[in-house]
Amino acid sequence: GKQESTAGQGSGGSNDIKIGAILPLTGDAAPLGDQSRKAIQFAVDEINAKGGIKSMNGAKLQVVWGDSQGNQQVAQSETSRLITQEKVALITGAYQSGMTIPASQEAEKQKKIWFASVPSDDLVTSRGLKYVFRIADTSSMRVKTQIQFLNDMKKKSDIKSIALVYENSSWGQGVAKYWKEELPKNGYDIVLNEAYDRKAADLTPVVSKVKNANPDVILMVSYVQDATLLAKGFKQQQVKPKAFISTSGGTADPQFLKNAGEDALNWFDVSAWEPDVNRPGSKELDKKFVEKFGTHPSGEQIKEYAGIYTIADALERAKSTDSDKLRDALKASNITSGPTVIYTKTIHFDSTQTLPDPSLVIAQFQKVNGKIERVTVYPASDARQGANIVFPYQAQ
Amino acid sequence: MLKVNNLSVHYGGMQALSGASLQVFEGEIVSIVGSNGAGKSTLINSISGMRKLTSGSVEFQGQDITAVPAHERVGLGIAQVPEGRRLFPLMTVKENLLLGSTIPEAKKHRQETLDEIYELLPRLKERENQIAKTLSGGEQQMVAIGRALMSRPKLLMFDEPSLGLSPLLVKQLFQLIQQINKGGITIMLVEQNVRQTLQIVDRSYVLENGSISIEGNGTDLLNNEHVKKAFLGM
Amino acid sequence: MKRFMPLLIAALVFLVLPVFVQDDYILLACINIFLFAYLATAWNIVGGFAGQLSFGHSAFMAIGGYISSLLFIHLGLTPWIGMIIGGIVSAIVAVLIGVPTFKLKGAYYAIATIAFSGGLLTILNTVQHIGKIELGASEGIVVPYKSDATFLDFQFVEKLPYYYIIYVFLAIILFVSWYIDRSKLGFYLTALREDEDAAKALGINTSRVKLYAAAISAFFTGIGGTYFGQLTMYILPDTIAGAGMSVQMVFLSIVGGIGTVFGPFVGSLFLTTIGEITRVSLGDSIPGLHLVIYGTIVALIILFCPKGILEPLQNLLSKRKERKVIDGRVVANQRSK
Amino acid sequence: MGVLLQINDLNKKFGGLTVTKNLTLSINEGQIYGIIGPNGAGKSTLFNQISGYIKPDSGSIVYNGKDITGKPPHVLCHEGIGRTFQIVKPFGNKTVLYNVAVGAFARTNNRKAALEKAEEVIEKAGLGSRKDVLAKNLTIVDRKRLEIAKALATEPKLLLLDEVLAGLTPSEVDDAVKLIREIRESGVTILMIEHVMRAVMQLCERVLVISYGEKIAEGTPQDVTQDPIVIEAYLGGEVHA
Amino acid sequence: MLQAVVQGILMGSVYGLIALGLTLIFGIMRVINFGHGTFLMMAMFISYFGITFLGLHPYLTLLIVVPVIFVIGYVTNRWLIQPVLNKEQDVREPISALLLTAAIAIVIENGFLALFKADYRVAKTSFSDQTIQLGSIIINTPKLYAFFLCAIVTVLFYLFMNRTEIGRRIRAVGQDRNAAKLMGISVEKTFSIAFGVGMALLGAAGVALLPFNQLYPAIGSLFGTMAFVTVVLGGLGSIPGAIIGGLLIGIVESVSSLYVPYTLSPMIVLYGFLIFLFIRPSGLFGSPHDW
Ligand SMILES: Nc1ncnc2c1ncn2[C@@H]1O[C@H](COP(=O)(O)OP(=O)(O)OP(=O)(O)O)[C@@H](O)[C@H]1O
Ligand SMILES: Nc1ncnc2c1ncn2[C@@H]1O[C@H](COP(=O)(O)OP(=O)(O)OP(=O)(O)O)[C@@H](O)[C@H]1O
Ligand SMILES: [Mg+2]
Ligand SMILES: [Mg+2]
Repeated sequence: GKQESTAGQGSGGSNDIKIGAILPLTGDAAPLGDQSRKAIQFAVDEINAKGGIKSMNGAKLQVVWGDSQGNQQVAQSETSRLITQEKVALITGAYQSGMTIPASQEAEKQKKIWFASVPSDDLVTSRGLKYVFRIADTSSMRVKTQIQFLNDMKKKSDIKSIALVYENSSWGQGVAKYWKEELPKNGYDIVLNEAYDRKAADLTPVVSKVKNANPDVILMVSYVQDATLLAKGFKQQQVKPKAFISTSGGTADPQFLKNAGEDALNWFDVSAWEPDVNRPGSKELDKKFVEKFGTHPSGEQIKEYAGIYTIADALERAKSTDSDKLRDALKASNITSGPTVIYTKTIHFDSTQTLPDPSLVIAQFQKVNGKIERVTVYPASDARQGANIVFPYQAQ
Repeated sequence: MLKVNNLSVHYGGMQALSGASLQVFEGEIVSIVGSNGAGKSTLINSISGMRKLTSGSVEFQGQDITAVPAHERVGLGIAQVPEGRRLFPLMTVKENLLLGSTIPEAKKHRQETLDEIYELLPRLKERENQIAKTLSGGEQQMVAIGRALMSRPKLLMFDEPSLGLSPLLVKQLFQLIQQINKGGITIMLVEQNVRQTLQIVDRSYVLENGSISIEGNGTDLLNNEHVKKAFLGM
Repeated sequence: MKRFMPLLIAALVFLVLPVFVQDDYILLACINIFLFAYLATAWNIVGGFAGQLSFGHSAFMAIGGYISSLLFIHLGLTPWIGMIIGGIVSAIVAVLIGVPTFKLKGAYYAIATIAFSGGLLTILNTVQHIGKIELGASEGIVVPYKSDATFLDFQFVEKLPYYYIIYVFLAIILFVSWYIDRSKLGFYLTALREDEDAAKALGINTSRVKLYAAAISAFFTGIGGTYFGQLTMYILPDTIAGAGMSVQMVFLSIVGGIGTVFGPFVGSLFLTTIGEITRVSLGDSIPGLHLVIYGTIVALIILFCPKGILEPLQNLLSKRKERKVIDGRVVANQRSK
Repeated sequence: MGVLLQINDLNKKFGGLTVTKNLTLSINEGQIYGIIGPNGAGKSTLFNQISGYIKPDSGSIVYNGKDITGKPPHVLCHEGIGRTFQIVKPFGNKTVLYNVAVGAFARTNNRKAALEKAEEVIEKAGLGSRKDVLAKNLTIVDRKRLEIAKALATEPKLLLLDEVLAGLTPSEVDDAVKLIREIRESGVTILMIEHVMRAVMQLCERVLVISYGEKIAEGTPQDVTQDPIVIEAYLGGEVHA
Repeated sequence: MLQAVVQGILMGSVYGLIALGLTLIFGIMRVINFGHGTFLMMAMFISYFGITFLGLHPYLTLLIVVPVIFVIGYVTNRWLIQPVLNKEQDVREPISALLLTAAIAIVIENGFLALFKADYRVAKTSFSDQTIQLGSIIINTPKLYAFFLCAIVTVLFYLFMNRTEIGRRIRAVGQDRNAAKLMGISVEKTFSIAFGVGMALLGAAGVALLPFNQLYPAIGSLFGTMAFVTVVLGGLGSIPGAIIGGLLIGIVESVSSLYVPYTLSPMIVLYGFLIFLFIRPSGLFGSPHDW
């Protein structure tokens, strides 16, 4: 016999609703996990300050953290612990798709909601699990946006040959899979298909290969440290295609801007959100973030932030922490106002329980007042006012 | 000069020495004879500090050195030419010799001692830059002796120096030992080559089953019935 | 039989534990302890008994896990059989690697095994498919979740079946290990570990005996890979073939008592529990702190009992001194039979 | 009685060092055959070649009518060649019984049979009271006995003994001599390296003297010890009665 | 191709320097230091703090890094590893010491994580992004500097080992520790010095790496495995082996990536190494009788 956790207000006189959050808090993805942790806590604090879940007597949200250590077994064990020991109402996480896939399966077995705010691997929601929801933009969505962008740019200067450079974990490979499917359909030639280990100490060989392939466009997927190595490498080896286009993640990380911003001048990056994006509430949130943490939030942080608001919205409507009620509430989500519009116009879920149409944008690393910034340049509706697309690529 | 009291040593559970006692006076050549495995090396190693004692004590020049670690005993003037020579195989002859004088006192006189040794053993000077492991057995033995002398010891202990040497070399070796002794260094000699040893020593101890069974001067022992039977094959 | 009392008690306690503890997390924690005890015990057959320090055993887990899962996905073959096939392939691979590598000694062998498993990991992380068979490269393979799974599918909603399966696996490997230890093979392994030359003189074909040990060890490790795959339902190269997995097996064995039958089990019981406790109690405070404490505990164990905790533990249990000093002569205490 | 071991023109060099040179010898079944010679003469190296630890550079070793040159030690053990090591090699962390049982397993796969056999051999070797002692805790005498017992447990036809008497007191030597005789009585041919001349004189029917890897004399112990070359090279240059 | 070879040599020299410390410690103490990568991380952190807080030139931080990490190494050996070694005195390759270094590594790595967070840090230097063009080859300046630094340190280390009293003592202890004791050399102290020197070499490698590498607590694992492979390839305990092994691995890694995806180049290095090992089980310069 297993105990179904009952509604939050019933348990132990405490009025708190426990939300489990599993993240890579140690191990080599720890910097990313730490950022998510900040964003989640930030959103939770905001919601609690505004009075918690009103339909549940103002119940406060309380996050219970689990460290996946970037290890699937630990992620799974933490899931089990959060559910049975901590009796959390639902779980969010686990940043990395590789951890999310097995951990959410564990949650599914125990009939707990797994709410994925960041994991982008299509597998997360394509397995037909009943209790897994996602608001993250998936790899296929990002690829679509990138190709749309390419098609538009082609009008300015012809683009034919493309080099794919991506890190070799499930994330990079997932994206590459769609590139390889979609690019040829759209009339592009893949002239180089280069995967690398993101932990490699040195990426000069990759850079050299790209240089030899001499593509019109370089498409990339990378984490922070490898993105930094690539940016420096391309600049040093004077690789000059018509465009560098990255796929968020590492390049969207504030640390990348800090460590390699100069080198990545005029690179493009697809992302879910930018500090300067033309959406209501966005500037204000950005300001609060900078005040609190000293850095702009990353797209991933915004997704975590929006994720918590989506969860709160569902709790509000479900008036319960019962998994099935929550699931119904989540399925019925249709949020078009409030903080989540910072991320996307409407939060709703399709039949696979994933957000079908996140508002993706393309930002470009540009120099503004002598400082490198990510400037949203595409699509025009979201673009920063007065921003211009620099294309084809110009080195400094 | 050296006083060993009631020494016992164990290896794991096996007792190698049980209550051995002996004395060495300044300027003497004293030998320890005994069969294979009698505990001769163990005795020497206990004196030089290489072996932990189970019980007993070692005094050197009136000072109890039982607790002094091996590398510090060198500084007190105890040197050893170990069984099997134990040269530093990948180093040159000269480096091996220099390593003999790492203690501050010896280091001061390093060049001087080195010259003396080269004079005593001219062969070493010739081979100064040869790698030790490529030397012949006899040459290696000379390096081992030279190296021990480099620390300017007061007491020099030899553990089976004749092992693996041709009869001719053995004869020369024994002359060398006597020569070193004349230079004022007290000698303790462990040998299986009982007959020749007993001919050059002042006094000798017989070690059997981990303790001293007989003590006496060289010629006395040569004529001792037990010694004759056990070690001289008569 | 007195020596086996603690073991029997432990076996009984764990057998009935789920009756009292119905918490899935605790069961999962126990499953992890058992799984690692199982893996470490399997490792110990070659790493401990034969004294060949392998740092690449995760390779065999990967082989076992991949093979059974692929057979399940593509041919619908039950993992129970796939597991045996995976184990056999692991054993064959172990022999193939063993032939050249057992010539290597000490640290050379250790690093060679690191290189072998590191290379395999790279391949698994890179190869998308072999022919039509999807390997998924670093995305790994998802063991398809069947809502109508039966026992034959080796997947369960509840943790309880997993618990008893690994309980039985562990019992089997402990028995095998115990049996080997007292059989001819065990005598031969001990002999060659203590002195290879002397072993040869007694008619021991040392290279063949080492290969036997390697094959047995790899066979069971491969089966462990299948179990792991079925438990997590997801085979991710970095986890199943990663260095962390291999190192863990070595760690647990050394901490428990390398080369002993029950050392690896005790090691896992102790260390996996500590790992779990430190993570749970400190995991959400300062990131990394729990591992600092875990590492410190391991370091302390080594400092105070370099031979592992099994021996002092046994002494504690039997309250007997290993040796008695009689008449100044140390004589080994005779074991009471 | 036939020839059990025939060695023809054996040569072995280590780098520049010749350790076995043109060595020829033959040993009859049931003999006790001794090998003597100065330290480093190459006696143990010869054993290592016979028992398969070292491959000779040239020459042949014929045992029981079969050419066994270059065969590995474990095969030779099963062929019936047992050996001891000059530097004893006990399995230190195991009991005497365990040590000997390892040897007994050469002829059986059954644990019980092996242990029984081991007990029997241990008794014979005079280690009966020590069978549950860890090998590393044995005295030197017992270690030598253990070395013999391990070899005996493999049921050899030819037993190679490398200085098993070294380090024994005269009375212990006498015991050991008796043991070796018993072993021979039970039908084992013995080839022994020994420095203890007293035992060599008592035991051996024939003796081979080698120096620098070369045969310098062969014959009965009496003949050999009278040989001036042997006295010069081995016995120390000083002839004694 | 040429470009790849040059790049390989530049990276390889750093691998070599890292391996040098490892091989020294192994050669002298017979301890496989599983914490090697972690100590490298520590050295890089010290250098990083020297640059950011004291405003030092990156290469000037050597003056801090080398002595500090030497002391850390010395103390680690003296108080942690040595006691374990003493307990396992007659063991040839003390396995519990190996485990101990691994445990120490876990503590240090996660201690740094707890103290300094997991952030990626880059030491911004004036020359970080400069390049030098030689014909068709473009070289990143800090890598070139790193190469020279490695070369200089290697030469200094060689002289230290062969021309100084201390170096001679270290070698003596490595070749025969008991004989060394009889020469009046304290083996414990010499071990500690050797460990410290090994760490100091690593410190130099860390300083060389920092200007073109990012720094985070887990970076050690990145260099750890390669360092082991390098050391064994060169022959355990062999100093020239470490350097040549490092260069070889650097070149193979770099050149092979011209022909296979870069992800597979570690596989080529590792399996190439294995095949090499089957042919020459003692590595490039290891003596076959030693192991
Ligand atoms: N490190 C050791 N471990 C265990 N036993 C040892 C060790 N060293 C010596 N022994 C044993 O202790 C006893 C005494 O040994 P020791 O070396 O002192 O004898 P010895 O008289 O010098 O003999 P030899 O003439 O062979 O040199 C021998 O039985 C020997 O086997
Ligand atoms: N593996 C080897 N490599 C190089 N030289 C060796 C090897 N084995 C033995 N030797 C050398 O060969 C020579 C003969 O050694 P061996 O052990 O056969 O002598 P021995 O006659 O048994 O001497 P002892 O009476 O001292 O045991 C010695 O000089 C020895 O150093
Ligand atoms: Mg001796
Ligand atoms: Mg010999």
